[in-house]
Order: sequence, then structure tokens, then C-alpha cells
Amino acid sequence: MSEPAKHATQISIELSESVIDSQDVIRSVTSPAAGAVVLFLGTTREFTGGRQTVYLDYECYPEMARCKMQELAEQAAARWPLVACCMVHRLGRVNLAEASVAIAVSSPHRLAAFEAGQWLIDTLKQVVPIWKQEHWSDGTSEWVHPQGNDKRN
Amino acid sequence: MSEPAKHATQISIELSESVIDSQDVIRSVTSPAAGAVVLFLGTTREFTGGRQTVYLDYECYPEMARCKMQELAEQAAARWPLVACCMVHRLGRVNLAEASVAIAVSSPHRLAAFEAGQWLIDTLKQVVPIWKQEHWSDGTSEWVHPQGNDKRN
Amino acid sequence: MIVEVKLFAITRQLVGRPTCSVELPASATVADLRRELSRQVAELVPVIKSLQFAVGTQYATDATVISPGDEIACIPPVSGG
Amino acid sequence: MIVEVKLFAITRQLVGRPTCSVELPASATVADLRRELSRQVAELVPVIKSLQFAVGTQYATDATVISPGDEIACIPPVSGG
Repeated sequence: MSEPAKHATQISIELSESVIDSQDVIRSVTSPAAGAVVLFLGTTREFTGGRQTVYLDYECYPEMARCKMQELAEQAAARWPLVACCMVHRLGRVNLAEASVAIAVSSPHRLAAFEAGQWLIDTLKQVVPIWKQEHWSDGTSEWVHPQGNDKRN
Repeated sequence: MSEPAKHATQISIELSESVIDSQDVIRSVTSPAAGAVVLFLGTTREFTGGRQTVYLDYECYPEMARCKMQELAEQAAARWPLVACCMVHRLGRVNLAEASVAIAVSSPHRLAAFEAGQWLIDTLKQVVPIWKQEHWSDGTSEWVHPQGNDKRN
Repeated sequence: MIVEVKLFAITRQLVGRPTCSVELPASATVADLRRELSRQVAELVPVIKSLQFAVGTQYATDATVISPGDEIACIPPVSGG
Repeated sequence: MIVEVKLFAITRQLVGRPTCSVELPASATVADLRRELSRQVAELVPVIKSLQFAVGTQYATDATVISPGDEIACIPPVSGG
């Protein structure tokens, strides 16, 4: 029995109102064709420059966010030999230490998995239409809209 | 309330005879001080250069392996601002698609988590006294002893 | 033509509704849309320069032509992840 | 002195036991250990050049001095991960 032909990368994309199950995310990219899995979780940090966050609130443009996430997964699959790629983003309230985003990729060797994982989160943060509202411990809240980088892609 | 002083990185090291619970590994590095978690899993790939693996068998020099893994975690914590670092390596038989190693790190920002995670697995593979025996589909088996790189550290 | 523009995050908060309507000339481009939004929806003036626009769920350029029935959205700088 | 050397992976397989004994001069170094293992444990000859040694669970150099009671181990090229 010889090595089977390369199959298409298995892609899964989700926008979720409930807590991300990282076990499910890992399971969705695990395969005997892969030697490496890299999982990235973006988690809610309590302190930012001395200010204290109580929770975050995410909203998105659902049709476009899903479409952009699918595009990013396909671009990563074209650039690196990925076995599978799974991207999940939370919507609504996300408490401290909870994951707002999970990105998992698997590949035959580890370098591709690290590079693709890092590229996917960097690019998601630049182009996917999702917005974060900070809820601070002083009772104020504000939409986060980073300035100065061109998000077009 | 102001941002608390930086605490020491929380380190956990394990050599395990049973399946790695990646949920436990993630939980051990999750913290409201962290904005990023990176988990690496090295999983058993079925095909290597056309040859088919049935399973792997790992043995180690336990006292030295634990000591080296602890040293690597401390070196990573000195080099990157890590909140926590967890390294688990399987011993004995590891079946296809199962993880032989899990490395998780958390940090306030994602770049440090990606860099530390990648450095830890690269360096573990060079210096930690653990050995893999391939069990091939033709019934043969062999110890894997990569040549040509100096593992001293 | 009158087009409805989806609003998100700060733009939704400023306008107080999830969409707004704007009257555009026939064969208008995204550059026209930006100019007319500034004139017709005063609440958007403080942020109008920072906005991108999507037409049919794709990022548009100033030259993108808007056709009747296109799905149009205001995209303030994104902050997911 | 006689020291016991832990064996792993290919070295354990070749020798057929998890340790072997080797007689060394007093104040021997790891270079002496490597030479004496070649002479006294024939099964190790095919791989001896590829081996590193650990003294007290730390990688040793050829110049590392071995004292009675030190924990000594053969470290073939590692392949964890």
C-alpha cells in the first residue's frame, strides 16, 4: 500500500454564540495524515495598559464574516500543505479567560502548521468584519476600532 | 485597581503512559493574565516517505527527560513573557493520530506564544532524551536516531 | 436610487439603528456613497473617513459601482480575534 | 573503578540489557568512558561515535570527569516529539 494522493484541505468555519469547545476544534483537524496540530486561542485578558476589562462583547456582519473566514482558510490551504483548518469566532458576551477565537490547523510537518496558524489569526484580525466592545471595570464601554492599517484584502 | 506585578511563569511538566488530555493541557495555561494560548500537538502520522506506520513506541531516560523539559520551560519563560507553560510527552505505544507530545503556552500577546511554542518543540526534539521506535506495516520495527545535529545543550 | 446601508459597531451606535437609507444618483460609486452619507446622515460625519464599505459582502474600492439591490454595508475598522 | 552505564533505545537493543558495566581508571573522563566502552562492550562499537553521554542527568563533554557513584547514561541521538 503506497501513500495516498493529496486530498483537499478539510475546512470548517463557525460563528458561535456559546463557549468554544477547544476539544471539538482539535478533533476536527486531527488526522492520521497529519504530524502536527497547532491551535491558537485568543482569550480575554483582564488588564490592558492598566485598565481592567470586565467582559467583551463581539458583533459581526455574519454573511461577510463567514465568507471572509472561508476565503482565509482557502488561501492558507493554497499556501501551506494543510490537512485540515478550523476557525471559530465567538459572538456576544465573552468573559475573562474565555476564548473569543479558536484557530486550529493540521499538516504533515510542524513548520507549516505554525506558519499557517499565525498567518490566519494575523489576517483574521485585519480583514474579517467582527468588532469588539470593551466593557471596563469603571462601568464604561467602547467599540474598539484600530486606526492606521489598511484592512482591504 | 492597577495592573498587578508580573508573576513567575507557571510551569507544568509530565511524562505520561496514557492518552494526553489536550483539554487539561489547555486548562493548565488558561489565565485572565493571558490574551493568547498556543497549543502544539505532535501526532502520529501514518505515512513517511511512502512507508506506512502502524504505531510508535516511545521510551525515555525519565529523570533526565523531566529535568531537561523543566530547563526548557524555564529558558522559554526567561526569553518570552509567558503566563504559563505546560509540556507533556507520551511514553509507550502511541497509535495513529494520537498525540505523542503536547506543548501549550500562554502570554499576554500572541507573538510571544507562537515563538515560544515553536522554540519549545524544536528544542525538545533536539535535547530531551526520549526515543521513538517506528513499527511499520511490514512487521519490522526500528529505533529512530537522527544523524548530523549536535544535541548538546 | 435609494439604498439601505447596514451599520455595525460604532456606526450603529452613532446612528442608533442597524441600517440607514441614502439617496444616490444612478450608477453611483462607493466614492459617491461616502460623500452622500456625509451629507445625508450627519451622525456618521465624525467617523466617515475611517470607514470602508462592502458591496455584496466583498470589500469595495472607491470606484466600485453600486447597482440597485446590492447589499451595502459600512465597515468600521475591524477588531475581531 | 567499575561504573554502570544506563542504556536506551538502540544501545539497549544492541546490548540486550538496560545497563552495562565498564572498568575505568580513577579520575576517568567521558573520553575515557567512550574508549573503554568500545573495548569492553563490543556490541556498542557500531554506534559508539554517534553517542553522547550524560553524567548526573546532564549532557557531558569529552572532558567531563567521572566520579565513583555518578549516574552515567548513554544518550543515542534523540527522537522525541
